Amino acid sequence: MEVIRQDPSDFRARGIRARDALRGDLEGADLEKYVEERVLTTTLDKALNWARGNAIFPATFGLACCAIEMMTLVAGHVDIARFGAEAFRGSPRQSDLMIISGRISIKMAPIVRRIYDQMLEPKWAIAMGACSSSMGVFNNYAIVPADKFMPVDVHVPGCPPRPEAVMHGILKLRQMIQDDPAMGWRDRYEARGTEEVVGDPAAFPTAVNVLGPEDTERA
Amino acid sequence: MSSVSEYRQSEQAVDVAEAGGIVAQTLTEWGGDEELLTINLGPHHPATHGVLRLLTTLEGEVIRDIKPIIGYVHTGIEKTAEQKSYWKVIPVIERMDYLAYYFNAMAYCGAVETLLELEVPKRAQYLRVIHLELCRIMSHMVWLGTSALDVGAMSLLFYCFRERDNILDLFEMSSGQRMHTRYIQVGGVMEDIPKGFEEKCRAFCKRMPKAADDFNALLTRNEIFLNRMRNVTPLDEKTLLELGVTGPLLRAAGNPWDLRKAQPYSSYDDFDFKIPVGTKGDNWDRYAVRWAEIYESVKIIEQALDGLPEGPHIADDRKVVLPPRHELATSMEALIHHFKLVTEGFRVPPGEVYYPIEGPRGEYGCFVRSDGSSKPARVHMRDPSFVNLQALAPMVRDSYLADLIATLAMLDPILGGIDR
Amino acid sequence: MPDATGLELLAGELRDADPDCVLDTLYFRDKARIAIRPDRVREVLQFLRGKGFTFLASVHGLDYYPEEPRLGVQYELLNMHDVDRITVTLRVPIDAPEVPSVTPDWPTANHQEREIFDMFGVIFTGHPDLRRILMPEDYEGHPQRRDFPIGGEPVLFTHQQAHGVDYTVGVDRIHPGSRTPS
Amino acid sequence: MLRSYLPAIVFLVIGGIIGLLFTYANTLLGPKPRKTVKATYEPYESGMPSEVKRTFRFGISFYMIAMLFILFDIEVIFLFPIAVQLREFGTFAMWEAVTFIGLLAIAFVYVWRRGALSWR
Repeated sequence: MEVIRQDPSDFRARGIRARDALRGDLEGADLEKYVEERVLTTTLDKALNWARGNAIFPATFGLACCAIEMMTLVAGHVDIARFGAEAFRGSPRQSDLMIISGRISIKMAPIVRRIYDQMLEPKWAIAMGACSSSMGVFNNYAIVPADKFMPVDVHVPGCPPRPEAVMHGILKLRQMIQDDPAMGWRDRYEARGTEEVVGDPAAFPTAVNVLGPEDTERA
Repeated sequence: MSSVSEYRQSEQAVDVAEAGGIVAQTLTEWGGDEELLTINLGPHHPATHGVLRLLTTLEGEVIRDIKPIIGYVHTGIEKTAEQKSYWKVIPVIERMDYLAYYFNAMAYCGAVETLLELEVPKRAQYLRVIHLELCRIMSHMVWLGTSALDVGAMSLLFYCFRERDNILDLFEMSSGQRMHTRYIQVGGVMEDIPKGFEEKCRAFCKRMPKAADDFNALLTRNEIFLNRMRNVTPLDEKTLLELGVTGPLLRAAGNPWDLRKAQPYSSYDDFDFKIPVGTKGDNWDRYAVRWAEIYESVKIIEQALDGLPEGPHIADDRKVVLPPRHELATSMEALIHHFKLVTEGFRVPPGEVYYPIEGPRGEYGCFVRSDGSSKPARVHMRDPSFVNLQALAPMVRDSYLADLIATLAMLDPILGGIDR
Repeated sequence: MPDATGLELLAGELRDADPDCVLDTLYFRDKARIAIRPDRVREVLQFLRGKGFTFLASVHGLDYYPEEPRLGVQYELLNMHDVDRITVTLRVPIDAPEVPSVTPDWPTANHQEREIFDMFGVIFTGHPDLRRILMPEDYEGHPQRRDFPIGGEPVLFTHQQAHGVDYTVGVDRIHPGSRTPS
Repeated sequence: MLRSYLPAIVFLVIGGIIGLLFTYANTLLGPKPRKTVKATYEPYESGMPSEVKRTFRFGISFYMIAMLFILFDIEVIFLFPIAVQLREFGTFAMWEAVTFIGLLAIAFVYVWRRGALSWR
């Protein structure tokens, strides 16, 4: 899928070769080179990721102030319809990107995790704003950063981030999807339990162990 | 008889007790042939305007009982505010009701200024009024856009958010940030408005009424919108007053209570504007009251711009207000004041104050208790959505599920303010 | 606002109706405030309703941490007819935090009393549905009491940590600056 | 004799293949989920654990509304062939369609008058 930039110096020559090819009197190495430049060769995976990257369906997941800025993403000034991401789906079954826009309280954390689990593969997560990325302004008993209980692919800073910043986050995610989908927060799903905890984990009484052992079993 | 499990039984204790016509209804009374379904219009729902969980008991399409369960975006803001010095509390307080951030800051600063007995200069009061009314229009724009979306008129979202972006450009011009601008400071406003602000603001005031006419033309003669709004879930004024409802919901029922007129603050009595009041208190009146308020706010902004007095944009009591930057280079006292304010913050005489103002959703009352130190001992924001949400149950009992969605849109709850 | 004399008249009438219910009256920043005994709150509010204060704007809780009795509840009353506001306050100790609920007379206090119970632990007797409203149902402790730690994560300076320098502000250890002098 | 049915059979085969292709496209092309969680298979009830039992019986009114919708919706499908070939059939087909719609209109008025359309 790589785009090969050609230098315009031999523009005239390429025009003549194209005319010969049309007339059918181009053979041998020239014909070989001519065809090779024209045909896009790609792998099935790359083609799929190209399609996935350009048609991301975000799930409407507005928690707090960032949700208002997420709505402006869809409105006129900054329009992510240009990148195919404006179809905000209501249910997690039909969406493949969760933009966690707002602060996640300890009462909401299990629900965010359950909805992320109910989304179908392939799925990604953007932590929009400082509160979901890192507890933001409120470092207190009631807030849980998204990284504590689910794998997040792109963190968009800001409180609330400008709509252009979230659009840049979505474009960065599209680039990640097309280049190397496996790349992501510690190989995507094996992420739980690998948060960097300095010293013994028991030192953080507020670490929310959202999923008890009985909730998960290997596929 | 009903398929309500033990988990749901524990959730459904009797709700509001028998008082003034609100009959306490328990589930077992409805015999009915149909099975009762208890379902969550839960925290993650496109029509709940935030993370509000409505435990609704449905008999077919008719709602028999509804129980709002909140707390899903509880951020412990009031506890965080007790850990910060007075002037650092403003960014935290502004993130409570995230569509009326100027009003949160205004209520808090009003309370602290009352405690300090600090007099705000006239120009600062006018600038505050301009930004408060712009914020009210912006809040009504988001309400109108999302409510029309809930009822099905999708195009309105794009028009309303276009107007909202114009307002946010003005906010960005005067304070540098689109939302949570921290423009209102204890003692006045952060900075004076830049050169081009007045022209852009007047241009906006000229364009806004025409835009509001278009929005109304889109909706008032629309058969679907009329059927969804007219005579739908009315609630009389007596019940609303008992439930402590204020703001457009109360004015829609006919009670013209508006703190800008009743208890004028920040020189609101210099402007003449009218208070739109409804008659029946149904969904249509709630829409019409908020829609008419947009014109009144534009009128206030224009009068405030015309009568903008000269003078300082912030009080000059150096014990409370940071000295201007250029003075730091020259005078030593300014440097000492600056250092003292930035490190420890200003001390407030001990006492308790409740300072109510009129926001887009009702009465925002900020209660501040100070114990003489540089950190507030208790900050509580009486949020109108928190109290107005109690009126949802009497409104939508025995009405259709579709009317619940329209009523919730007209109630305009902001969950950040409810859960604080 | 009922001015100072108006407040005293009101308090006087209250004392005639019920001798020992009014503990103290205060006129601060031209705002009237009456401190009452906790178990008389329903009668006082009904009396003030008769006087024209028909709108209960707000009910909020307080924690006067160093002073006793610790937990306070305040009722903001509003007289819409002649634009008057008055505050009724009461104080309860932490070991006997019972306050009669005013929800039967004023339905607006329903959620607000539940929030005070959730945040401060004041038990409102006679409340139709006293459960936690903001915190999860099974949460222990009342977060907004002043001796409840603010929680949250200590700041992780991983680099400094590795070199034995601890900049971490002990979040559960009360930061010296935040102790409020009584 | 079989030859005359050949196009129909080919049409059915291709339709079947495309149908199956779409149903299993996701398992063929989509990434394999390495780890599944119990919540993935639970019904989605806006984020909460769902309590609605499989045995829940919906009210009669839903069934009534569904039947009425199907009744008056099939009417449109019958009009498609007429609409496509109206020029060849001439006015006879047009009158036939009008009577067809008229009959159903009578049924519609009856149902409306009886109040089956309004939700009980």
